[in-house]
Amino acid sequence: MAIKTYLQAISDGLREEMRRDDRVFVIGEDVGVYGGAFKVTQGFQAEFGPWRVLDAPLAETAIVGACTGASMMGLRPVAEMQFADFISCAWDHLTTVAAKQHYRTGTALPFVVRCPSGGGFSGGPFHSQNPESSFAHIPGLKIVCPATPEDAKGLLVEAIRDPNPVLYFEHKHLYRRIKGEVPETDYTTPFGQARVHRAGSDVTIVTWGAMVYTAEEAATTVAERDGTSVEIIDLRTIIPWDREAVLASVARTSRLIVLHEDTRTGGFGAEIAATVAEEGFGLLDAPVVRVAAPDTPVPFSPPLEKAFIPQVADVVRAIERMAAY
Amino acid sequence: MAIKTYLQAISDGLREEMRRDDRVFVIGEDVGVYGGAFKVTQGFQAEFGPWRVLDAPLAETAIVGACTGASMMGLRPVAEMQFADFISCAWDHLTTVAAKQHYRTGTALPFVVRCPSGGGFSGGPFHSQNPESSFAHIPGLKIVCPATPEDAKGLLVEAIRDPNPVLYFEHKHLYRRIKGEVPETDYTTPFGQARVHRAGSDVTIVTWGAMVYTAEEAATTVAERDGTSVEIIDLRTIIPWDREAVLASVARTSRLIVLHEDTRTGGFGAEIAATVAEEGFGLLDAPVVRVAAPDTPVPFSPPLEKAFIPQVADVVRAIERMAAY
Amino acid sequence: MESARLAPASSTLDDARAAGLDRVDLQELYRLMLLTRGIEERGHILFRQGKVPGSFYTGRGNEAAAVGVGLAMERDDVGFPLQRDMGVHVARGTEPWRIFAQYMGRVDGFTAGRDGNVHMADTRLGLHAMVSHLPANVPVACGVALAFRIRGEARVAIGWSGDGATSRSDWHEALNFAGVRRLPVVFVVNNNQFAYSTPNDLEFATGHIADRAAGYGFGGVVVDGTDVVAVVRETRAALDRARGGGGPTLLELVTLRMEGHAVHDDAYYVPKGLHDAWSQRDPIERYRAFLREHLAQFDEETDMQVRGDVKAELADALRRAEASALPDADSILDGLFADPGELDTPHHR
Amino acid sequence: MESARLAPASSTLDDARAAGLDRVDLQELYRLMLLTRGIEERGHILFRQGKVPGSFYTGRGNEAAAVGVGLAMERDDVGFPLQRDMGVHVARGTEPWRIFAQYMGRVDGFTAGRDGNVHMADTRLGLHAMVSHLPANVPVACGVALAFRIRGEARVAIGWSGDGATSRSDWHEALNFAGVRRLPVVFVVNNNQFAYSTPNDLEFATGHIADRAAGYGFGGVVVDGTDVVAVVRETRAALDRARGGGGPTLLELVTLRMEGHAVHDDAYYVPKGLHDAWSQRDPIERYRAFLREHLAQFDEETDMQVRGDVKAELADALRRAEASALPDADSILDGLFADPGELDTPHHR
Ligand SMILES: Cc1ncc(C[n+]2csc(CCOP(=O)(O)OP(=O)(O)O)c2C)c(N)n1
Ligand SMILES: Cc1ncc(C[n+]2csc(CCOP(=O)(O)OP(=O)(O)O)c2C)c(N)n1
Ligand SMILES: [Mg+2]
Ligand SMILES: [Mg+2]
Repeated sequence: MAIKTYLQAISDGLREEMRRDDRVFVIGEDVGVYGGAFKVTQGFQAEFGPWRVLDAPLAETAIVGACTGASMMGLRPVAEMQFADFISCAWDHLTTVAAKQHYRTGTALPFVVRCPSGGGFSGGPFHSQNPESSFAHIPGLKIVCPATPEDAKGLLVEAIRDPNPVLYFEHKHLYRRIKGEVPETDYTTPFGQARVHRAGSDVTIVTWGAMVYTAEEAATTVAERDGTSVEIIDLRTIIPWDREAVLASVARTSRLIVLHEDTRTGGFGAEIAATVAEEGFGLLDAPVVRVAAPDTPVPFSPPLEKAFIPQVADVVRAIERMAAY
Repeated sequence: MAIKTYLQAISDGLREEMRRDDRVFVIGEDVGVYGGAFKVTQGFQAEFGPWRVLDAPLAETAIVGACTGASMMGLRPVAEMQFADFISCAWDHLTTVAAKQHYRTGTALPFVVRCPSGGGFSGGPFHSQNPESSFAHIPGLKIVCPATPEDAKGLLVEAIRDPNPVLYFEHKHLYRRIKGEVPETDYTTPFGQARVHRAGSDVTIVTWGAMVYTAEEAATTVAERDGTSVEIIDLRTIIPWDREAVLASVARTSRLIVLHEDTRTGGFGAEIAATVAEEGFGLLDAPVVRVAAPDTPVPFSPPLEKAFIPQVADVVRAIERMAAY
Repeated sequence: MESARLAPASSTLDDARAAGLDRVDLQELYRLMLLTRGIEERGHILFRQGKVPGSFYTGRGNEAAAVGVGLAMERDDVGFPLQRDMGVHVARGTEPWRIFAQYMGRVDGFTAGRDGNVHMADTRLGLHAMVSHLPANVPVACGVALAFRIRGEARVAIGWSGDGATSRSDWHEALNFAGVRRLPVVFVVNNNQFAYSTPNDLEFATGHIADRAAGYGFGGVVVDGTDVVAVVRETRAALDRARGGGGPTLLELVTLRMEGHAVHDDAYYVPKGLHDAWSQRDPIERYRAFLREHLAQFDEETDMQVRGDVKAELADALRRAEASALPDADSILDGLFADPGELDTPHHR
Repeated sequence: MESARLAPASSTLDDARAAGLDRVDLQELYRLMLLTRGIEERGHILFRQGKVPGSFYTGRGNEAAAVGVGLAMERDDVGFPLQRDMGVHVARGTEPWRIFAQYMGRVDGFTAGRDGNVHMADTRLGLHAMVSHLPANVPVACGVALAFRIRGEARVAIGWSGDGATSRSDWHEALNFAGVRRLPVVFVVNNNQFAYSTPNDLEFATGHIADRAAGYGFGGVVVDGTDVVAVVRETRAALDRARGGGGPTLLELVTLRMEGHAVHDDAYYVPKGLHDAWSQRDPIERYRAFLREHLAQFDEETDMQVRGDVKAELADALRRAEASALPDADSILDGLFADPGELDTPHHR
């Protein structure tokens, strides 16, 4: 195994799948000559040519609509949104056409939309969002949020091979900051199977994406401070999500924190909390606590952005409150 | 007070507000000569002229974008979506521009989008949806879902006078089926104050829109069958929502059912259940139960649509299960 | 500024031959238009009998436009017809009994009761079901064309919209993308002069919708949509151009919507004079007169024969459809997602 | 098919007079362009000093296009400039120190740190802040124009987009709506030949973007965006037309983006020859030469004086901006919703 950045793992996964399967092609704004705003597809056009690495006009519905059509014909398109925020421009297409197609007509749509998401670098209200919760409410879409380089690659390959529309949220703040071992083999990471990022016995934190590392720091802090043992469950995929793993962990810890970077009201954390409150009622010794961003747009200025994105200290406070319950 | 249909109450509220305030105007597809697909604006163009009752091209972003611009200039636009389902075509505008405008720039946008929503008459996957939950996750939008003629009028007038973008979901299945007393006076129904539709002591049902009547039938059924006393809280507005009223009711009944017509996963019911599980943990004698549509598009054929939309029997079963806990 | 080409009318057998239509084709066009109208008329009766849930839409007046394009398509072409385009389904060989089953929400409808109305298609025939949100499938048609281009196949995709739908976002993004990439796609606009109650002059401000094609870098053609031979000719020309690498064409087929938007709408807002004028141009009557005048073999008897056959076919189809079951409530969750095994099926060609 | 009018260049004082520009205006245009470039150059320095969070965008090469339109606007007109349009803010009188405060996310920036970059406007000057999603404010500009039309005011709205942004949905819906209703709106397209790395020929397939205006029922004009006098002249003509009830105009201002898309981008994909050619047409250099040649009062000394004043103003603005505080974390929830009292404020005119 080699040590790779999260970004490199995504790029490698995509390139390898394009080599393996000539039905796979890439479409997006500036993905060709420029190699993508974050350089995930750097060098791809030289290798695969301009018709497998297409620079599209600035038109997200044209891009995702093209994925729907091309996948209907048996190709395996992978679209790139320049930032996840711009997927709002393809909301109607994704929720109206793509999500409902198989249920209505039985036609499979094997395509992936890659969405560089998340904040942490003063991207402001339009370059920092985590739109996964909005889509998670729409039946018919699969939603993937890898946290580690290994998963980033394995889940991307799985997404490309899945016969359904998959939204793949890659967190920009992990791109170059997070490195890890990535198998050289052709492997996939199955959907709907959470990963125990850290085992523990006192409190469970369920999270995904960049917040896995925030949870980890918080867990280390409380472990060192007073020996509280935190279990971190990285969901890896939001739709489907691994409720069994979550309930099993809560059965051991009796305490649950749900942590996400997206805003609180109506975020996917509500679904997890509601499910555990419903199906794990007898397991809980304390109320489920959600730690999430406040209900505002993502502010630009550093003090505000810091107040927006859940911080290690916020999670530590939640753990302490919970342990004291 | 006069007895009016829900539809008449909406139409009257709009007409009266247009008479009172010449800044109010209506824009939408077929709202002028035709009086709207459901005839809410019938006769309006004759009274107010073609520039206060505008037939727009088939272009939802042009329509809602025009509301944003005209409201910036101090007018009070009221847009009509022909069906709530088509608001997906204005998703980007509403969530990107309108919802974030005041927080970012301090510019108030006093406009309303009327959305005829809901199923029950084989409208199929594109004419039956309840999109309120999707928008409820986006900070900056207010969301209204009246259940009675009195509220339909009072909340519409309140929405028009509110200085923010308000999505007003009027349930099509209530249009002509539900009649009730409507004050003749100039009144408004405040946002964020739930209404006790039926008082009770054993189980609380929190719901809104057409499901209020489904809950009512279920409550009558169990009251007659074995004397179970159900309290029905009609939220009236989803953003803001009246958490105090819900918690107060749960404090009395110790049991909560959240009922909505929209699909279950990530629906607004999850937010309510999560909030009560968090803030009302000690109040509950049984887990919160959500009764909602299954996670599929809204099917067309009657047996499937019936299996989709929560039925009285589904609510009765939930009450019984809960009472037996 | 007007930039679209106005297609000439067809009036002689030579015109038909120029469109590549032989005698058999010419008679087949007639049968297909009759069958199209017959399906919708019977569907309407079913609706009034309470057997069709929801609402009901027809394409009366659009039979020539729809059948003409449907017939012009090659076997491996792929299309996304709309609410007025029953004739496309019929021309491609869709079985009428399954259309009735679709109307009634039965398991043998193309969506097995999941969707209604003409939100249907037999994917094996290279057609895909419409969605309500107009014109959401036009970008999809471009994606289909892109697949053909990537694989180097001599196939063409066809994306439909109404006059009203051309005001929407998706239409623009699709046409622009297709123009930039010179994709093998033909854009058909059924301009029936109204979008629900909204007339053309409140929808667009140019002379013809087809004038817009110039702004996307390809040609626009305005065709009389009641002239089936002209529709076939212009569609074939556009398909040939696309197939040969010449890029897209925008075909505007002008008709009048001869009934309300849907069954509940009496279309009082359509000026009576306009309606009367277009009644004189009923595509089927017009075509029958053409055949009677020019096609020796097509006499009164043949006409009666074709009509009788269509009638019998429809009666049979209705019987078969009514025997189809309603879907089982327990199946509601089935098929939200595709299974891996479903890929590489015929419609994934 | 090309339908847009190609605007003639300006080269003499008569041209300037025809554009309604007197000697004072002519000198003011120069100052505004210098100020515009100066703000962006200093912003870039602040960025390199680590004082500007996030990224940084400039409009180098677009100064004439932006200042020209900004100056042509009447006091009560309303505009929605974009990422290359610092000159519009400057021409309308935006205070430079608040722009620096905006860059640095300080409380005195126009968004008080809620948004960054040139996502800002002084609403009291009839300008509104851009959003990233392009060109989402073009339909909003139409709504502003609709308000003017409903109230019968002699005001015009201006909606901007880049060449790339014209590919998007919102642009089409807005232009179509404006054409149908003949709204008092002018659409400015900054065609700087690239959308990030994507060149014009991968964005649209017509000769000029302005050719599309014909399909929306109004006129399109192509203007050299480095020729500030021509920009003023054509903008005034378009504003007058809109103000007089003549409906919209599409103004395509052609430039080259002279820096990368943002600071991290070295724009290696722009052909060197192209870049060199447009370097010869730097709008400020070009205009200085024009003034030196034609405006007697504008001598070396005047030039030095203007430059000196601009420099001093910017130094002062920087000092003032740096003294502005960062926002308080506790204010994060403030102002998500408007309170009733906030209506009927000046920008609601
Ligand atoms: C995006 C969208 N908005 C609104 C509607 C509601 N609606 C259904 S058909 C129709 C009119 C369509 O007009 P046109 O495109 O001319 O097609 P026609 O029905 O005349 O064939 C409208 C407004 C819709 N289907 N889709
Ligand atoms: C809807 C949308 N998609 C993607 C982006 C990312 N993006 C930012 S600027 C840009 C290029 C814009 O090109 P153009 O419109 O020509 O403006 P320019 O930057 O050249 O002035 C892109 C793709 C965006 N801002 N909005
Ligand atoms: Mg029409
Ligand atoms: Mg550009």
